Amino acid sequence: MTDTVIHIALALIFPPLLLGVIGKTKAAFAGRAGAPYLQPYYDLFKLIRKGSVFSETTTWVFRAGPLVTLAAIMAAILLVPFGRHDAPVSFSGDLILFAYLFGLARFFTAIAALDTGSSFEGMGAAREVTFSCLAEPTLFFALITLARMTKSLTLSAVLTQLTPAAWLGAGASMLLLVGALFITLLAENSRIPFDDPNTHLELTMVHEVMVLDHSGPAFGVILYGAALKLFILGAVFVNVALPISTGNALADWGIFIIEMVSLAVAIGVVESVMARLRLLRIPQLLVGATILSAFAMLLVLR
Amino acid sequence: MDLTIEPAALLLTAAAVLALSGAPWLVLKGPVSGQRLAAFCAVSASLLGLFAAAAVLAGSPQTVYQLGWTLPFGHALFSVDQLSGIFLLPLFLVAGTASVYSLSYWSAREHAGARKLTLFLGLFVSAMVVVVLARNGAVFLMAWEVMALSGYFLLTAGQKSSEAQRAGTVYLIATHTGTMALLALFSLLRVANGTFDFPAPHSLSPMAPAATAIFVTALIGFGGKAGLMPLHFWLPGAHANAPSHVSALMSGVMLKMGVYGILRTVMFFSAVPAWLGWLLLVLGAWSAVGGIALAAGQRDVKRLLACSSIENIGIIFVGIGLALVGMRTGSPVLVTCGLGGAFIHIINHGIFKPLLFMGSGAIIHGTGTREIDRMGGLARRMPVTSPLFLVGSLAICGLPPLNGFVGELFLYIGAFTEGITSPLPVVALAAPVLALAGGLAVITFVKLYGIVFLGVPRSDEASSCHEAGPLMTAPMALLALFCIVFGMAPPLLFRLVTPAVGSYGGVSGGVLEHVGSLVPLVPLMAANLAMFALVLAFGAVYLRRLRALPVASGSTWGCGYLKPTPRMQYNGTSFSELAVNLLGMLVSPRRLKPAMAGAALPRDAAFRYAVTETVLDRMLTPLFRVSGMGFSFIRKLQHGQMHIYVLYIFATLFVLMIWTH
Amino acid sequence: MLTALVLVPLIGAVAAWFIPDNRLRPLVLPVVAFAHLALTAVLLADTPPPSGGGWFWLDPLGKVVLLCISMLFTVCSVYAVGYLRFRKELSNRVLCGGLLVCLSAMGMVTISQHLGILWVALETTTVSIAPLIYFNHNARSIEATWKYLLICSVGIALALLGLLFLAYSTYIAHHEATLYLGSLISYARELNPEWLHAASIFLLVGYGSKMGLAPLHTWKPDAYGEAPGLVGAILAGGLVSCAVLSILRVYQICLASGTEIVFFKQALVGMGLVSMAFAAVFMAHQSDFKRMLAYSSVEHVGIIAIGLGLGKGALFGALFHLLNNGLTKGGLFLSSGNIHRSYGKKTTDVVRGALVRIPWSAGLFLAGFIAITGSPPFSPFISEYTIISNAFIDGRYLVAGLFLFFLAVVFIGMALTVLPMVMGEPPADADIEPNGYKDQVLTVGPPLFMMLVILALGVWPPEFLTALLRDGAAMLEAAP
Amino acid sequence: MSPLADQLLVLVMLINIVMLGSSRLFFSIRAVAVQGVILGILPGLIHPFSAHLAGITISIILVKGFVIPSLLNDAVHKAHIRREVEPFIGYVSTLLLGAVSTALAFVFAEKLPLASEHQALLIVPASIATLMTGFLILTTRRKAISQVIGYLVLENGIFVFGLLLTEAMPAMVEAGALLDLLVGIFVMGIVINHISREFSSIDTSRLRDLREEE
Repeated sequence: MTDTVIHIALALIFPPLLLGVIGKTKAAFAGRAGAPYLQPYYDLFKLIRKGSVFSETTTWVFRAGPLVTLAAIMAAILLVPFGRHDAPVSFSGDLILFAYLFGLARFFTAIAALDTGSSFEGMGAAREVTFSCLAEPTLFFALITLARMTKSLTLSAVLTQLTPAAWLGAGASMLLLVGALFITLLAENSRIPFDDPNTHLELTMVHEVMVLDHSGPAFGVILYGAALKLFILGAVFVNVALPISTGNALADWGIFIIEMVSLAVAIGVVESVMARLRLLRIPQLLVGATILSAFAMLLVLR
Repeated sequence: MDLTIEPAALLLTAAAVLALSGAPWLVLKGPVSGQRLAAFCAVSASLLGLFAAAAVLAGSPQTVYQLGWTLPFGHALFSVDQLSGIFLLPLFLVAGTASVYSLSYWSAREHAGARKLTLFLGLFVSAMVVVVLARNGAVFLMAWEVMALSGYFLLTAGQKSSEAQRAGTVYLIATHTGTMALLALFSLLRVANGTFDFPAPHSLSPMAPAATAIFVTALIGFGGKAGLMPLHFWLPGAHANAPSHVSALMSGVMLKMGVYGILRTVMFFSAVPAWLGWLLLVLGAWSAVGGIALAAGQRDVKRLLACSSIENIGIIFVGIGLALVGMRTGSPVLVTCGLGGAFIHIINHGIFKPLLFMGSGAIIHGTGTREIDRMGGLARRMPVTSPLFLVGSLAICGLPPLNGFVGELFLYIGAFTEGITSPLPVVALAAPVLALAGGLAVITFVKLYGIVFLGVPRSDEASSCHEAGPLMTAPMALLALFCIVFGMAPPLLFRLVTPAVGSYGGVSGGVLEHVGSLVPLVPLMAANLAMFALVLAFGAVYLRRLRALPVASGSTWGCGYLKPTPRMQYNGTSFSELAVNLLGMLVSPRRLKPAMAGAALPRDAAFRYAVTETVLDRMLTPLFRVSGMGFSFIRKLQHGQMHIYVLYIFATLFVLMIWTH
Repeated sequence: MLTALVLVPLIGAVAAWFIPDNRLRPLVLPVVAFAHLALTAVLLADTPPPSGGGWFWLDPLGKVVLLCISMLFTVCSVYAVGYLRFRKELSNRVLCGGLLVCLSAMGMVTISQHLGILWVALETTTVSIAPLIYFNHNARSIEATWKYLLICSVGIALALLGLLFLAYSTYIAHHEATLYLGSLISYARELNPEWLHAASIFLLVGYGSKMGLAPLHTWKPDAYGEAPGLVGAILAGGLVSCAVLSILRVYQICLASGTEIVFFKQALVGMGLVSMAFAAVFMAHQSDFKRMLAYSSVEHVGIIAIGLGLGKGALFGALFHLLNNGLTKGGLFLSSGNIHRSYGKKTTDVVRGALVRIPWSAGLFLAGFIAITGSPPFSPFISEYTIISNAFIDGRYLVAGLFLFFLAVVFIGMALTVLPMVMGEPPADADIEPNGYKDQVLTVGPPLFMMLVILALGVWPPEFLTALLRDGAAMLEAAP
Repeated sequence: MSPLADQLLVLVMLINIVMLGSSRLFFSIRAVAVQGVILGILPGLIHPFSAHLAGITISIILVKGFVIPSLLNDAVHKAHIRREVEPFIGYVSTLLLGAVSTALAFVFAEKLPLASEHQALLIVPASIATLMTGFLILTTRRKAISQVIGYLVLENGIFVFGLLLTEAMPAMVEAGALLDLLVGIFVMGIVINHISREFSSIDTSRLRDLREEE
């Protein structure tokens, strides 16, 4: 019970902080003071209280988009285990539902973007759906591999039953898997090298350009949803990458939070040291990730 | 309900009523009355049929009916089992809705050919009913051919455009060539069985010499009808050019007849060879990815939907392939998941694809064009059709909380369990393939819905379009309702197919229970409801915020550009261009470059971007051309010189003499 | 009774010859035809005993052919009345006379049990049809007539030589030489094999050229293409059936001989397949729809030959197909005649969208196309499928495979010609020189009736017919 | 009796050769007529006398010797044409072919299983040779008339064979055969007239409109 409460509370409150951490890290690299850690929260509260501007071309789809997206992501939250604690909701086959919930979210973000009739947002939507379509097989290869490792069909089991032993046992395939997952993580959350969240040239954007026209609370919802998504996928990643578990529940929560923060730092580092890829290179990288995960699967099967 | 009802009898009655539904109009003078009457007959027959089919699935007795006939092909046997029931459900659902839809979409006032169309529509549907009921090769063939031919007339009746005619010809040739394979198939079955009557289930041995030939001919004949790659070449043209409610029937039901045929053929055998399962799996996967890739690149609403039918057929065959492999390797779970997924998807695709085709019909009816890139902003002008179409699009992408997801879920679970348990789970590779297809489906249908309904109109047709009448929207609404209900309450679907899976796959109740526990149907229902509640809650909150806060409205942010025009929007072609290029090897896209004609100032030129239908454009058409040349060489024999003709006679004499000495 | 079958049409012919009025003369045709039909019905009901010293008798094989001929001719005669109204410019004396003489000769073929008489009757049909092909009196028709006449005469001459061989083989066997079918069958085992073999070859080639088996079919497209639709119908339905009957007689003898039949069947299957192949090749890209029908006729005699060659169960199919082919071809030729009338051309570059211009005829033509390509629910499907399935049962997979393959190719070729003709956009009326043709009861009714019969036979063949066909098949099944 | 019959048969074969060599139509027609007359006489020499036989002899002589030739003559007159110019195959080669085929006929006839009483006679070789000649004429000549003549020679060959069993064929069959032949030739004559009217020639190599294009 307590775990559930912690789980949900953590999932709802913690995510924006990751963005703050990433920002700080990048600032540090740039030798700037940077915005405070809690800046994302300020932004959100600001947006919630701001008025909205709607383009005449838009319909109810534009307004519904962010909400459905958020709902889908929140549903996903309930399925993912944090730390070594089972997810509040967990049933056989939930990992497929998990994957498809993001599909739903994507669908609505994309049509909301198209609703504005702006060429840029259409462009963004096209890129978003195409790239994540390429990321899809990677995710499933990874899921099968993990499922086979843990002999289970529930996300909780798959992600919590991994132990450091897995690293000793099937180190190579774990390595490939983690690599593939990290790439997917960056791609899905449109971070550098796939997309630059705070560039100002719309032509180069992917995710950001889709939400150009959203404003006020709706925009807040979108930012919040993006943070949640980063958090969830991050959680999946760290559960696979660092399957460390002390028997103690609270300690595990602590470890988890530390892991997440360090992940955020890692992302920040990557964003500071790497440049954004050329648009045409992105598919190649994604396909590469797919191949990695496929190899991982083969190694496990062997 | 009365437990002593005879479903077969009811179904035969329904078939008869449907067959005759169009007839009265041939004599009735009035432009409307006949069509109304036909629709009424169709709807009542459909209700009857649905009732009967439900009774069958509920496990009511399977009596065998024998009609007396004088043909030398054994006995005219009819019966219905749960396998038939699975196919009858969507059949009658679509038949009823389509006939109502046609009242307004193809009304006698606007279309001269309406009489013919109505007549053949009735024949078409009832022929399909008979196909499913037939238990004798000859009866099956006759019904099959009637179905194929009336399909051709539905496709071409009252359509003068050469494109439609070409599509019709390709369709007719394809289906008739397939029928040749079926003639062989049923002859072989007779050789194996001794009579034209269908063999008893699992009575034939796969080791029999003819068995392989039987499977191959079945694959050619039925696979071609189902639109399984690479025999799909007739499909896009046919579905795109038929009247929309006909496309709905063709895609939603007729394709499934091919699936039915293969399932039925397999059922005759005590076991299936390993290669068949694998082959179906591979072909299914190929069709799934290839079909949706083809769809992604289309510029014509109905062509796009047609190609996505190939994808869905592919998904169904992946399920069947899984099941057959499962039967071979003796893993009942795989069998159940495969069959369950296939059956559920058969029903689902029979609901949302007709919904989409009828939607496209409404669009065409409203705008008068089929080109995606000429549309836009229809959501404002078609407030009813637009959400219904959205439901269909979500369902066909297999996204929760709609019914499309349920079938795919079964397939995933099957692949995953295999991936966990079996020593060498090649089958598990189906999962990533399905995932890829799903991703492409999202691209395709975001494009379709987004470009057609959202944004600003790209042409006068689009801006001057009008909403369809209630007679068209009501059937769509019904289908959409089914999508939502089945999506929200997945256990319902599983309950529908369970008996069929059990009887067909020979799976014990225990295994069914087990799979029921493996596949998260109840949790899914919960999750769907939860999500629904969340959306409602957010909606409420958001609306309150909006009321509380100032809301302005302006033009779309053009990134500093102040005079955006509709033509500056991303259009369908540009939306899918990125993906289509990535899938170049599947669809070999062609750039039709603008010709820079003219003097110093080139005149305005058009840039087109089209995908190739490889089989038809790159293989068959050239083949025909070459064979035509070869023939014309032989035709010189008929040169008109009579003395040489006399020489032929003596040559023949001579040859016959030589032949025997 | 039997003699009436021959005499009635002859009397009609004489009458037609002496009726001066061009408008009244055609009426003789239906009168005689219906009398003939009635006579046929009676003869089928209760068959009179052999007459003329056993030379004339109506056995089941004869009955099948007679039925086909009589029905076909009746329908054509009604059509002729309507058709000749549009051809007032030409005298139809020769046409009517020729048709009736031909009818009487065909009747003779069906009842004669003496191969000599059979030969004479067959030659008579050949000669009597020749002037009819020339009905249109233009260069093309004269050419067609000439080719038809000479090639068929050569063929029939070879057949005569074959008959002489046959007679000589009996002579060698120290019986008095005879051509009486009954005694030939009873002596068959003692006949000298070499001469019998030679005879069977010559008869096959001779009658085969009349029947139109490839490569002896060369006259067919020309004659069918240039003759009026109605004559084409008689040629394709009637004369072909008579030729097939003659072949069947030879078949009986070979069967009785026990040894010869093996070769004869092989030869039939071989030539049948060759015919189908020829037809398939020549139907592709065929721009002249009457010639296309001619090749389709080649295809179908091929099918019949294959059916006969396969023997056993396929025989039923072959005999049934004889009937179906006759009737369906009748419907096709009559409706194609209407289309030809209405457009004044018979090439597909002009003939397009007929369904708009003359809905009934075009619809019938389309239905005929569907029927002749062996699609249910029309009766050709029944016969063809019987043949195919029996080919499989006998393990003749290669034959069956080729058969199906050729069927498919033929369908493709025919579809590519017929569908644009019937469907699609009609040409502007400016492209067609005006002519008075309109669909009317007398020109559309007959083919319509024909198609209805085909449909009925395909769904519910009457008991007596199937019984008749079975008896016929039994005669070809095993040596007595 | 048989020696005379044999000499006549040799004569028949000579006529074949002559016909292959001649280009003048009238000459060929007369030759055919002579051949017909001989065919009429032959049965009388081979078989014992009978009414039936007499009937046949007379009718054959009438039809083949007089009626048909006169028909052909009329046709030739109407068509204003005297000789067969440039046949598809030259006269010399046709002659050679004719000689070869005659020789072959003798060889072939040796092989055939004949009834003992027929072994000696030349009937079979003669008939085969005549048959071949008719065929050669049919396939090498251009003019319609020549083709009819070829057809006649063919028929003659068959009749020669018929000599083996004249009593086998009942009178009415023979009569019917003759009648058909007569009518056939008659119709052909008419057709030839029409041809010469339509094409202002009876050169059948002009009859090439009816064929498959390309």
